[in-house]
Amino acid sequence: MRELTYCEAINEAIDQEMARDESIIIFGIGVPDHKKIFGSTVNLLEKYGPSRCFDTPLAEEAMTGFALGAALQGLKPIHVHIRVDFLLLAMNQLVNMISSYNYTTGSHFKTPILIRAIIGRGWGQGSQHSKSLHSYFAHIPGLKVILPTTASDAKGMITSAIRDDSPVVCLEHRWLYWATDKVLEETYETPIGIAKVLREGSDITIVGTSWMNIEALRAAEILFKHRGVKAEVIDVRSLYPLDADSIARSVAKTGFCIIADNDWTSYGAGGEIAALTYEKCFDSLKKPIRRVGFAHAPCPTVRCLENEFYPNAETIIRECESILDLEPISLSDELFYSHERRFKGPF
Amino acid sequence: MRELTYCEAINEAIDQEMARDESIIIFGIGVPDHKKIFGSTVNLLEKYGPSRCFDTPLAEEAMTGFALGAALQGLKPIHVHIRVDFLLLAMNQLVNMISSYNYTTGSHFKTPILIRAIIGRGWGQGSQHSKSLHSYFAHIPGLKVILPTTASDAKGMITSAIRDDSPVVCLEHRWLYWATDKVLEETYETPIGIAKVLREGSDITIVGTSWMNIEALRAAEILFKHRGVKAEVIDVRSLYPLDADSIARSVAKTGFCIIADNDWTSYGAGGEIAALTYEKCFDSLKKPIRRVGFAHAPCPTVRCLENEFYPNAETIIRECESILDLEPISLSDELFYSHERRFKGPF
Amino acid sequence: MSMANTVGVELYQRLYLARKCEDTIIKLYPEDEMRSPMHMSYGQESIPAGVCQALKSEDPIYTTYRSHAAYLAKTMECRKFFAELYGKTTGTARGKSGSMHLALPTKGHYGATAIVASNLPLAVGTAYAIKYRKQPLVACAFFGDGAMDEGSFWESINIAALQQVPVMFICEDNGYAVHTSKHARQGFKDVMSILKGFEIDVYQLDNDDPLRIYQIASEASLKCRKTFRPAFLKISCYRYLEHVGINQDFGENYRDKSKFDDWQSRDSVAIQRERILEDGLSVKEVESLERKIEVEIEEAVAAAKEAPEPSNNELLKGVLT
Amino acid sequence: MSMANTVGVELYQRLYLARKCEDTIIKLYPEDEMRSPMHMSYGQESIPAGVCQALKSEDPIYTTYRSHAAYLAKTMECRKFFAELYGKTTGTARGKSGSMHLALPTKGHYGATAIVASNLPLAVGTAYAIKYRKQPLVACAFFGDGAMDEGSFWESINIAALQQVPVMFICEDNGYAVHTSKHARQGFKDVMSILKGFEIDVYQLDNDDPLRIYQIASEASLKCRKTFRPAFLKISCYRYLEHVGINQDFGENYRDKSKFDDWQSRDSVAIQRERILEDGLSVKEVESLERKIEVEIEEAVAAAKEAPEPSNNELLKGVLT
Ligand SMILES: Cc1ncc(C[n+]2csc(CCOP(=O)(O)OP(=O)(O)O)c2C)c(N)n1
Ligand SMILES: Cc1ncc(C[n+]2csc(CCOP(=O)(O)OP(=O)(O)O)c2C)c(N)n1
Ligand SMILES: [Mg+2]
Ligand SMILES: [Mg+2]
Repeated sequence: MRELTYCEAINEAIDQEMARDESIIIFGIGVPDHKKIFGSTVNLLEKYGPSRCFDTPLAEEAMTGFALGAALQGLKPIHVHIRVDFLLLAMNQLVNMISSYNYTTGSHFKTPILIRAIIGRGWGQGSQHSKSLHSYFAHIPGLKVILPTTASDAKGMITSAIRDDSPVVCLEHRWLYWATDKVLEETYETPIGIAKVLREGSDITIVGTSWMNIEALRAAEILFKHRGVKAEVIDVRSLYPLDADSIARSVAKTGFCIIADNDWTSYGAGGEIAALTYEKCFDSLKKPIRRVGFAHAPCPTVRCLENEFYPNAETIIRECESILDLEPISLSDELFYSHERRFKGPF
Repeated sequence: MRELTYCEAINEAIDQEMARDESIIIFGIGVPDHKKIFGSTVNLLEKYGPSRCFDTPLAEEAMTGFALGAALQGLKPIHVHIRVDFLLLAMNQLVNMISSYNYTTGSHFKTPILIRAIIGRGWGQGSQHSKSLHSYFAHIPGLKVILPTTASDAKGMITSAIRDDSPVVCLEHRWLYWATDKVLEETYETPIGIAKVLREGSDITIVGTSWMNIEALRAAEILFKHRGVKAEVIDVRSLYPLDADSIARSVAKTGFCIIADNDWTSYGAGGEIAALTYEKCFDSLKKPIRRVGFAHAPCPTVRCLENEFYPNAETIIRECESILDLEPISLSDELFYSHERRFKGPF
Repeated sequence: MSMANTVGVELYQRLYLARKCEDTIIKLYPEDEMRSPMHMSYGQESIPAGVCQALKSEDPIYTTYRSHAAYLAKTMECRKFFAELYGKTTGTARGKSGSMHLALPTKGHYGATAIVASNLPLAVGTAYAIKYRKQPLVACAFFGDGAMDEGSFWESINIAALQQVPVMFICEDNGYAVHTSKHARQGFKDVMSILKGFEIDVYQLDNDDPLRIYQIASEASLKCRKTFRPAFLKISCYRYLEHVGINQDFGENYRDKSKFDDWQSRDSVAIQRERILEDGLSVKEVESLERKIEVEIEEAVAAAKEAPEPSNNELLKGVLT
Repeated sequence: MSMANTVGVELYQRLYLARKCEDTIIKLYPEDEMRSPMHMSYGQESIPAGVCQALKSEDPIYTTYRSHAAYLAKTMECRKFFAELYGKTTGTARGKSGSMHLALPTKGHYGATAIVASNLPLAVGTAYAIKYRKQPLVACAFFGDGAMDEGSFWESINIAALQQVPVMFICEDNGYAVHTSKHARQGFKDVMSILKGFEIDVYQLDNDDPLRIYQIASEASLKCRKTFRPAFLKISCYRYLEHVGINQDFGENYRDKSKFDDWQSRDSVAIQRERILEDGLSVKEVESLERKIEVEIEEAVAAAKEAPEPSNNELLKGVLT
């Protein structure tokens, strides 16, 4: 099977859907320009023309309401934000309007809206270009929230999201854009709401969101190499609906759990996942769950502080060691991912 | 000691602080009009004049940035929102700007901003006038978040918040406005970040936020009367900083815990409190923590569905019975709070 | 009846339906069975009546929480309306919307919104879809003068003007946002001179004569359908009652009762009644169509009171589409 | 030197400092030690230079992520500047701000912001405080043409106009938001005709002659201080380099190289150099003040490279005030 990058997979999903369904439109600041949202919107303007693929004024709030209004008249809008931070300008439309519009007006409508936003770590981007915010979206009844990690999931889940009659927020980590994976050529749906075991194991469960799955996989590799520890890595993939059962099944087996969330820990998604997992695995958990996430600070810009701010495979390894009472592995010979040393897949 | 309502206590705190410190200004839509934000801003215009107490255009985003700009020039702004839902229009200023402004620009400034927002249940208000959103604010490094429940806390915590050099979001439940409590006449600070035991008990811990404390107290009363169960009710009062230790101390004693949060449960503040409590009380918890909160739906308007949507003392009682393996109490003779049957205190 | 005559009569029917429905609300509200905050249209009926008279039934409209007159004028039905106010399964949203989120898409009513200025961008998006799908429609957003304070208002005007889509913005300018006069909120003297700078057509009317409103809206919608150039109508009006609730509030000093007297002396419902009488309808004919509306309302209220409340499992239905 | 002369020279110093600092960034960026996204002011220096020349040092300004020229023109210092770009403890924010959040309140620089249009309301709030505290200051917000798309822009203008506070809005109109021309974003032909409708004074300049900018900003700030009436300045300019980064990007076809050639032929730094020579400074004098600035920059860079990085415990410092 061919390999595609995550970015190519996103583009292919959108392209195939737009070819299939004329009611799909895609827009956002920079969507049709030559940079093409890091490449994820290439060819769309060329193939589908400016009435289906267009740029917008800088007006996040109104363009989000625009998406809702277009959906109510039968279109399927895809609204793209090159950074999720800009969605903070559109929270009113997203939370007060889109999430509940159909419910409060009597379920006469469909609201097939896909909001794509890029998250994560750039390169000294600082506090206004580095948020994740997935817990914000997941908290609101009426919204679905997905965070695909692999290219094949990106294609399948975005296809599902476009076809979904509910609004879906899709968060795409910038550092995943280069990651490759085997991706089917034909169109397919990956159901939203099912977690995925990225690596099987029996000793400890690491639950990851988005980029943190990559760090978790690297941690699992090193843990196995040095200590023979078999970590199971589970990608939640979708925060709402959340597949808490799959996580619980794993934790029931391993007895230990680390949640590695690509966000601030405090009042983040990890709290929900932890609470549900404790509930479902009350008797099988041998130690308290550990949560790994961003430091409780705005994201600073200088590299040395950025490295302190972001957790990585090492952070996860140290938590595993601590929870499993292992001697610390010497990591000086191990390589970790960085902006310069990218994860490129394949999975 | 005199009794004041919650509303009067808020007003007194602000009034005394404004008398003391000329750099305090208060503004917001309707702040100086004759309704006076449900009475909480009475006399301020009259005493301090229109340059310190003023109405604003409907422009939540810009007026929030305005507050930051005024703070950077030495004022201490209090910005009032008659419903927290309107703050969704100001999330960019709050999250991208206010929370991190001082940190990212090098800690040269102070940002003593108080944002007051009223939450909660009106009377058939529906989905756009009934949110809580405290988990949103608590998630962001740089913001403090308080939810006073009693009138004496309202006065003391708002006084502390006004004097605090960090931005503070204060959420005031509409149904608490009539509740009375003994309140000191002189000015005083109630430290932010310390939970408060509202009722002592040894059998089960009920952790409440805002209005849910009132429901918890009523539940505790009934549980004791019918089953002799001694429930300890802990008011978190402040979500950030969170006094997880006090909660843990109680749970270590009782072995059982219910978290009653005035919000949607899923990805809400209860998840964080639960996760921390599990961590700290891993060995003493005898059963999984139960979380009580809003149903996972937008808030409907008709009373019968509203009653389904909101948890109350009965919900808490049923959870307690279930967790403690008690026979269900017949509640047909018990009275519960409603819009018509208000809780009026005293505490 | 002549064409002009038909229009006049229909206009009056819309006005009378709205006025009488609200009279009924005022009468029955104290029973405490309609448990929904009511932002009354009372006194402002002629804007939605005149505009909806100019629209086709399928033209989508978006309104605010001050929803009654626009709902009634657009749909010309009041059974689902009262059922919703009573929170019954036969209501527009089976009790989930109350007064503030009324909608009836089959009649082109796409919903009411309680966050000020939040419906303007929806109308723009709908207009985009209309143009894209080559439908012969125009989308319409009703909002108060308060909406002009919000950034979303300006973003929406700009986007509509940029895209040249068939949308009509209808500003119901009653001069107040809750109790705050526009002079305490607006950093300009004349918004029309500002709006003229956008690539839209602007229309203004300083009274609320329903026929004039109908005429302006007809002209505007005709042009808007044809050219896709957005239209902006600012029409003055006066709210007779308090911001929310069924009472007058002239004791509160934030506005002058004399202004009310002035507006009431040229009450639009009364004016339109006069006009159709002048147009040749007999008093009997007018009374008969009034009676018909009153009967409809009585029946709607009776049916609403009888209808079942939603069952508890309705709560979680429709959260996802 | 005459007064006019002093102004001309100072103006040139601001321009030259900005230009040379960015030349230095261009030279050293490939070393990969300044790890911060750079939105270069290159070509647009004259707006901040001219405006800051007209301001007092204590007048608070707010800028965007395209921060360099405004920072340098306002503070006339580059040691903390380079230290921040290098992420060192001696920087304006000890490595926490990078290029996009520069601030130096002691010189009236209140911060740069990376969310478009988010700094306008801050300037209005600061102006309110200035008026309230009876300070002889004027607050100033710099922003691009892209900011005019945002609702926050209009809310801010309206609030400032309503409150009549001493604020100056400076629009650096380079015609593009990233790669999107204003014609693809604006639903109007002439924003000035729109803005005139607000209770503010508007000024426009269709070139970026630094002296003209200084003159306009002087007039505007004088009036603004005296009357509290807000001022809006829209000044045309041209970004020489790509939106972010140190390279040109004329190969990308979203803008015409000929326009660049045109602007560069009347480059504001060069023009101002000519002007002070005409004003009577000798080539030697000019070169000597240029050399002085170059040395400052060299020393600043050397010092920045030498300075220590923040220690890890810096991360959690200052999260709460
Ligand atoms: C964004 C927002 N801010 C504040 C409110 C509170 N509020 C409800 S109605 C209203 C006044 C709106 O005035 P206007 O738009 O003129 O409409 P009118 O009530 O006069 O018909 C306000 C401020 C709100 N609903 N939404
Ligand atoms: C609210 C917001 N939306 C989108 C962006 C992404 N973005 C960064 S700079 C920019 C263009 C801004 O253009 P302009 O205001 O004209 O400033 P210029 O870069 O031309 O100086 C955009 C869209 C942002 N930073 N903030
Ligand atoms: Mg009004
Ligand atoms: Mg620009």
